[in-house]
Amino acid sequence: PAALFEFLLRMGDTTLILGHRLSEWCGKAPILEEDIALANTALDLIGQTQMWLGLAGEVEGKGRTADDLAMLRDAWDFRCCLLVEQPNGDFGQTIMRQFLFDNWHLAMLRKLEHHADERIAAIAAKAAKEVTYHAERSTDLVIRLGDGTSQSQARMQAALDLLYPYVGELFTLSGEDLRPAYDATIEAVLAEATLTVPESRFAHHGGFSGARHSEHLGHLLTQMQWLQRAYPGAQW
Amino acid sequence: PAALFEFLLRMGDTTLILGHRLSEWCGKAPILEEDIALANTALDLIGQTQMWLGLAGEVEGKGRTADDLAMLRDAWDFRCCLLVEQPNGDFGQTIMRQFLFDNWHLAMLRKLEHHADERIAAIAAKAAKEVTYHAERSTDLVIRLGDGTSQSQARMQAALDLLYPYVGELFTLSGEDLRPAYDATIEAVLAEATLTVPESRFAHHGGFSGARHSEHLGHLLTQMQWLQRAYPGAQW
Amino acid sequence: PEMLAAFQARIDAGEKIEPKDWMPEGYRKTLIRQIGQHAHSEIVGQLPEGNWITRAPTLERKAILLAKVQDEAGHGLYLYCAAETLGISRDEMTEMLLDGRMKYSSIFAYPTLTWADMGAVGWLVDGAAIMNQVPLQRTSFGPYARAMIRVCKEESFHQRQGFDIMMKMCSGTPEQKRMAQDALNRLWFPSLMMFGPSDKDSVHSSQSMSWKIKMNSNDELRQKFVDQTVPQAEYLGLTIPDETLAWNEEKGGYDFAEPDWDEFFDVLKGNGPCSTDRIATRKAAWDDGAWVREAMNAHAAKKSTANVAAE
Amino acid sequence: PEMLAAFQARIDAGEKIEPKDWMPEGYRKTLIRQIGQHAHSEIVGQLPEGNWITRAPTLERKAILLAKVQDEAGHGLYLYCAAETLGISRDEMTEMLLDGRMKYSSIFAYPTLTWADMGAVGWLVDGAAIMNQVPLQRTSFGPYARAMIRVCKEESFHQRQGFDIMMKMCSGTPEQKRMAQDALNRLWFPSLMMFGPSDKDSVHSSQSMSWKIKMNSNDELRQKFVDQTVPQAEYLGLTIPDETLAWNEEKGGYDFAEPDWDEFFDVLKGNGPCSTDRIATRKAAWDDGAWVREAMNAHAAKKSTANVAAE
Repeated sequence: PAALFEFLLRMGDTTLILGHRLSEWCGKAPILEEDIALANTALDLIGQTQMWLGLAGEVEGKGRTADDLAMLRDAWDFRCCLLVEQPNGDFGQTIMRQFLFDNWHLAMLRKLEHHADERIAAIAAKAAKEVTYHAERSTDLVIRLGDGTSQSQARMQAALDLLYPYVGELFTLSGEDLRPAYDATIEAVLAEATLTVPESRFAHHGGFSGARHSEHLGHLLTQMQWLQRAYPGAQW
Repeated sequence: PAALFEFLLRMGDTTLILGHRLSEWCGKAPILEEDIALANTALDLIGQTQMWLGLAGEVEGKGRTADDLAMLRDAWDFRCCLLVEQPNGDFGQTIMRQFLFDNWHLAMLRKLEHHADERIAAIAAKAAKEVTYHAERSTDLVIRLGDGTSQSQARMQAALDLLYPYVGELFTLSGEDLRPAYDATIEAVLAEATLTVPESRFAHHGGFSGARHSEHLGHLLTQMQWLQRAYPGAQW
Repeated sequence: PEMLAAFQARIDAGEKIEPKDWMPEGYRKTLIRQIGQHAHSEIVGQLPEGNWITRAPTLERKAILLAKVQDEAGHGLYLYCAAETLGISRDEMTEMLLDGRMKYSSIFAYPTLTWADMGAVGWLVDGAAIMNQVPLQRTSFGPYARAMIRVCKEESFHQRQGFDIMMKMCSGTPEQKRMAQDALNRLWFPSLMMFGPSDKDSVHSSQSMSWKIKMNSNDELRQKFVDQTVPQAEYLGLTIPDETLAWNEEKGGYDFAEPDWDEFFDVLKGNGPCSTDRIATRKAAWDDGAWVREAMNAHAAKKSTANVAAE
Repeated sequence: PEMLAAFQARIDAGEKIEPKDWMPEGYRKTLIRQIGQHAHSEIVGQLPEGNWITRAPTLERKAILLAKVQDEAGHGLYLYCAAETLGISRDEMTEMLLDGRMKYSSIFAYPTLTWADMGAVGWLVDGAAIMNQVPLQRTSFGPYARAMIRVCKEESFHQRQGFDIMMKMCSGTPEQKRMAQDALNRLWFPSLMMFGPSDKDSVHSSQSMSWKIKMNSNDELRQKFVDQTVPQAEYLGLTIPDETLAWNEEKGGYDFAEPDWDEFFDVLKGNGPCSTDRIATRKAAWDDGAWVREAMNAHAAKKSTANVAAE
């Protein structure tokens, strides 16, 4: 159960932090339709967080709710991957992060749909439907922005170079067996987007294990947890 | 004593928040010497905060320390003026905020040196020495950046236009009698800096009274108060 | 003049005017101004609530707030589309917002300072908005009326959510209750301002009313809002920050203090507490996003060229 | 070769080399690299601590941290000045840092994740730095030696402040103690890396030692650091994250595990956990500040023209 609890935190913290990051865009996207789409993705991810962390609290058996887990742990107890902690940057960076994540996320959920634990399989099945749409959308945007203007191409390549070192960590959770299909998928898309996959497979680690998060996570938590920290025990 | 407490909060919260804002620059100033100077000013302001809020806690008589007041009040209980809550913006905006503030601050402290309450007079006398230097420095920089390149002139004028509506509030604390000398001083400097004082005297209010702070203050507090909120009662 | 009379007759008969129908220039212009301003209000209105999304106290509250802000963006979209049928593009309207030629509702120039503001905005601001918008479902311009029908359905949901937050706060800790009262204190008069200036100072009114672009007078709606809201405040155990507030048996409504109209006109001039920040935020979003819009256009052009070549 | 011999003789005699003295190109180059890297480390080193200035738990701690970071900027200044006497400008060195031609200490590519890191950085990182720097007060190049004297005085003060934070944490709540242990776990091996690779893998070493630019071998200093730090950790009640750590009576020092040198070389290649962020932050500061530097130059030029005209 400790290992299961950790696993559920890894899933739930990852959707939580990415959902939070996307929600930072509110009212600031380049196009109104994108504002709506980003909010929609954030909403899905927050919903998935409620399921993952809800189950985590259940499995832990200490009476902690999803909200307790989200709002009352310090950074080092979080188990999100480093990729989702990375700041939004420009719109291209946000979309590239989403693209790299969505394609892994979808593969991971499809694998989890067959999990022996029915509760996990059920959450995965529900989430996979939403994430199918996320992946379609981020794929489409990566192609349009990569194969757009020379400026947009340069921005998307910079985003890819910046974020690619955070991809390797994802497969420490899902298993390396998902990697070849992932690579094939994203390489095809990136080629269509006229972008070049970095040669180095160097990967940062420390998010899923909690051993070494980025400095960004702590700053994010100061906002996210503010009210619960400032008014302990209040009902909202 | 309630009025005295409020007064001391106005002074101490103002130096606290401005000191905090300046500390956000750490390691990011355009020139190494400016990094040092900004840190130095921040340090002076934090020191003054310890004195003002320390005395506020004493006057209140409920056993609250300067740290309690700084770290455990929510935004609405703060009494800093709106000017110091404004974000740093670019270096020019930070310097313009400092210039507009320092010149009022110095005049205010010189008035307080003659205050009937010896404790206030003593703090003011000590602070005035430091602030004399702050005002000299920000005045010098406003002139050099205003009367620099056309780009720097435009940036400084934009900063002045943005921040000038927060000047009026300062004199609700110090008394309008300080305004003519202040106007004469800053107008001379701004003229030398080839900058134009906005025509409108419109002034925002709500900081010193606490009735309506800016949205920026709450965000600043999420960072500033984080550790004390997350680990209540711990000694650091 | 004959066309004008025929046009007025159609309106008087309760017919809807559609984009391709003939209409007087003044009707078109007034509608563009009004619908555009309404659309901008939805968009700028995302910001004061967006300010608390990252600080929402629970996952549930964060989700509800996200959904609400998303709805507002959707309303903006419907309304821009309605305005576009009158021959102005969304981009043009955006430029006009950013350079000050078009306005947005004065309420969104006020800051949201505590979580209780998320309740108060839903309760008071959406409440006032609904009061304004429900009659507009019967407005004479078809696309606008149909947009309002969709908007109103969602707005009343938002208002209930806002009231629900207020209830939680008012039945919570003393700090929460104080937060709720503080929110009401700050937002009461700005909410009353949402109905526009007093009838005696209101320009544009009579022509708009005969065109059925405006369905009720400002003071009429304001009175209705006060009469609806005061009992709700009592139910919450909150005090309306107006010492003169009193039930007037004779008129069957409350007497209440006028907002500070000088403040209102200051806000309209761009001197609201957050006016500069709101426009700066939207301008930054627009400017920073220029490369995205350009890239999408460039990509679409490449694809259509490729398609033509392939044919 | 005669000049070279005479130069070496001066060094062997303990004389200081001054900027105007003749010196071999290799001596100059090595010094520029070393002093520049040291200066850059002070500047980049502001960032991991700056990361917590806005979250310092008390006013006193905030003031101490601000003063410390300010000192580091000051050290950067002394060191850039020392390097400038060798014929390279501060701006050139800055450009070289930003485009990767010059390095900074690997330790600053690691993140600071809790307040305890402010203690651990002072205790371990400043501790290791002093261990490196104290001997450099006797280095052969005059300006460098004099800069190191000033730097060392302040660094030992910083180390005490860091240890003081650790003491507070270790005698605090269980969470605080856990925080302190976590900081030690993360920063122990990166601190050992600060002395550079194992002697057998260290390039540049022997020539630098005969020139008295480098005074001790990497492994020598590392051993000294471990021997000093282990009892301090015991005093704090913390566990060094090295199961192999053991007192070796024979050598009169501790046996300890080597850091992961692959990780070290990754960091040098720019793959440290924060490498990209650190350089991006410094580059943004530099680029965003260009207009300020230009304006100051333009203003100075105007003034000097005006002065000439007035003469």
